[in-house]
Amino acid sequence: MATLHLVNKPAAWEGCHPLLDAQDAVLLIEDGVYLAQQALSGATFYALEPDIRARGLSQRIHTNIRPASFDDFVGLVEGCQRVVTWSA
Amino acid sequence: MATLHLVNKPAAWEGCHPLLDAQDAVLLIEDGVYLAQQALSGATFYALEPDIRARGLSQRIHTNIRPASFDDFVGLVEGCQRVVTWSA
Amino acid sequence: MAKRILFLLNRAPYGSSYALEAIESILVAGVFDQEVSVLFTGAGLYQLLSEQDGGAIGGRTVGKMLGALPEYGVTELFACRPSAERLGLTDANLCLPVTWLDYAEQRRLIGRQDVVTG
Amino acid sequence: MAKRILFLLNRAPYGSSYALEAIESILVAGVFDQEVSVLFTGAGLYQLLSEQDGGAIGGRTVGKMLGALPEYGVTELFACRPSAERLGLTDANLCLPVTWLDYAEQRRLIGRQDVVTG
Amino acid sequence: MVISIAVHGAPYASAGSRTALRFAESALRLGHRIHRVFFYHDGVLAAAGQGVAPQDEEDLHAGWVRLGESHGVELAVCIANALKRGMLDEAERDRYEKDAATAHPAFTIVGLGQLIEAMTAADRFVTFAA
Amino acid sequence: MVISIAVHGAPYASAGSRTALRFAESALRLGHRIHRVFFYHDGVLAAAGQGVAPQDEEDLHAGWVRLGESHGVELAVCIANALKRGMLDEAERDRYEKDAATAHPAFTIVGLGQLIEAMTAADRFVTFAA
Repeated sequence: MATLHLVNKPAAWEGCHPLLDAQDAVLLIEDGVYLAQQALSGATFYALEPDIRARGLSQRIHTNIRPASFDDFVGLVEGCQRVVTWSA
Repeated sequence: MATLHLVNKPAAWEGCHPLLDAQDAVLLIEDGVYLAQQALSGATFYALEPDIRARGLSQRIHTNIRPASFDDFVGLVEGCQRVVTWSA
Repeated sequence: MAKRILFLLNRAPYGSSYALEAIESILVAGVFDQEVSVLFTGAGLYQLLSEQDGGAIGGRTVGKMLGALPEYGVTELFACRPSAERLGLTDANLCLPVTWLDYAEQRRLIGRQDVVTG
Repeated sequence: MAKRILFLLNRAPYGSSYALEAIESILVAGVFDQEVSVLFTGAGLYQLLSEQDGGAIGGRTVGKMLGALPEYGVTELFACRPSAERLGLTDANLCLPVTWLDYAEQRRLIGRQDVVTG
Repeated sequence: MVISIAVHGAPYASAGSRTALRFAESALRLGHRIHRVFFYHDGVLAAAGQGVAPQDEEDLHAGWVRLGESHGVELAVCIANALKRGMLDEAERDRYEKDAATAHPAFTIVGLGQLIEAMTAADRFVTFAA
Repeated sequence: MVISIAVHGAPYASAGSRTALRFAESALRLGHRIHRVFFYHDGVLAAAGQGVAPQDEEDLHAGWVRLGESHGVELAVCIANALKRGMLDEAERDRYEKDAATAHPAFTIVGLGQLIEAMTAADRFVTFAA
């Protein structure tokens, strides 16, 4: 993984999407997990599991997006070269 | 004027626009004044003058949008039946 | 003299405390015998999603708080149909029954109010 | 060991203090002899509009603060060309010279960094 | 005209607190009455009495205090929103056994009933969003 | 791995402060080191020592204090952003002749140089936006 992108609200996707590299990962957090209801493309996608559960989205997550725990989040940070945070 | 709509950021326009009545007024304030760079339709439009000047937009305001002072803002509130505030 | 007060809720429930705090003010408006109605629109519709669990992130559950509205005398719950279509939400996804309004009906609802706030 | 640090600025200048406070941190990064670059994108491009006057709302002028960047050793100023086209902005509207980047160039810029922040 | 105002955003993080203050000043100058300014959500942070404004920026907190003290405008802070954000007057400081009152005495800490009363007692209710 | 963290949003108004705290706790549990948590913008409000958390919500401030006191993590608050928002430690209280220190002593008030040092001294710098 080259860059890990954090997306914390749906409006942040517009800025993030054009700058994704195929080797990047995107972690949807907080209100960003609403984006996980649709197929997303351009990178590997994860969504923070506690944020999914809080919002009642467990049954609505698209199959191309993997749920991630906070431990997974730490692993993604370790596995990347840098973290880019997107917010609107 | 029936309703005065306050719009304080561009993203709030999406929610406001479909609910405008022809007799309504819209006052663009704060970052909402960036919307005044284009023609807007559906109501009578004003934009708060100090917010325009701060942002360097004086030469970029569309002719169908009238600059308003804070005194004008008070007059708009007096002239309407209710104020609806839009934010994203 | 009771006033007609509309609360316009357009924010998602957990990204900030706005939704939760707005609901607290609606409950109080109900207690104070005003003619209260609520309009859920845009991302505010997510406040109505069933199976929410605020405990997963250490807080209260917004959908459950909304469930208390009728006990507080707030029974006029409206929701924006075009927003729901955009978000892919139907009655079956919601934890509370709402009355769906198109844009013209929402304009009339606003036109009847003394106060509109968020 | 100097690090390559990219500040990604995507917020309009006066709706909140974010832009102003972010610029304060960039100035300090310049003083600390890091390899600093700045990328203006989305509504962040409005920070570069000429003829700003923060005094009109009782505050500092963001465009003027950005003008101090070169004195602090921050000379790598990039801006997103597609954003500018969407907002109808060209060099003639800006108070500082910037290097325009398309999306592929921005991806390469990010790929060279040790740290990216806002 | 009698006006009530709600302020939802924090000073600095939101422009709304300043816009609301300017609006209130204009309304008073034009002869209207401000029944109450109700600070809600992060708006309660306008009461922070320990703030030190930057020299080259307007002191918004001082502006609100002036509005309260010179014009007799009621500055009402929502108690629930204030407590969790660390805004306490002397009574709440004593009740919760904290070290210090953090809200300036020009602001009064009140229950949510005062928000509803602010709506019913005024001709217009204007919300300044975050 | 050595991690530095920036927190930009206020507790309550933003979910970012809680997400950052959970992330930091996981990182420590997994054996990583947190070099510094730097609170910037409204993030500085996490230091508010007078806050009274609602009974049915997690006390986020207490969580940060625990991270600082039990795990020795440096909780650094940007001085410029803190002063204007009324977050003062005892030294700043004395300097500005205010009534009270408002920041909990688990937090240290520092200059912006510490933000840059947080970036250069860590393997990863993670920003939690508002």
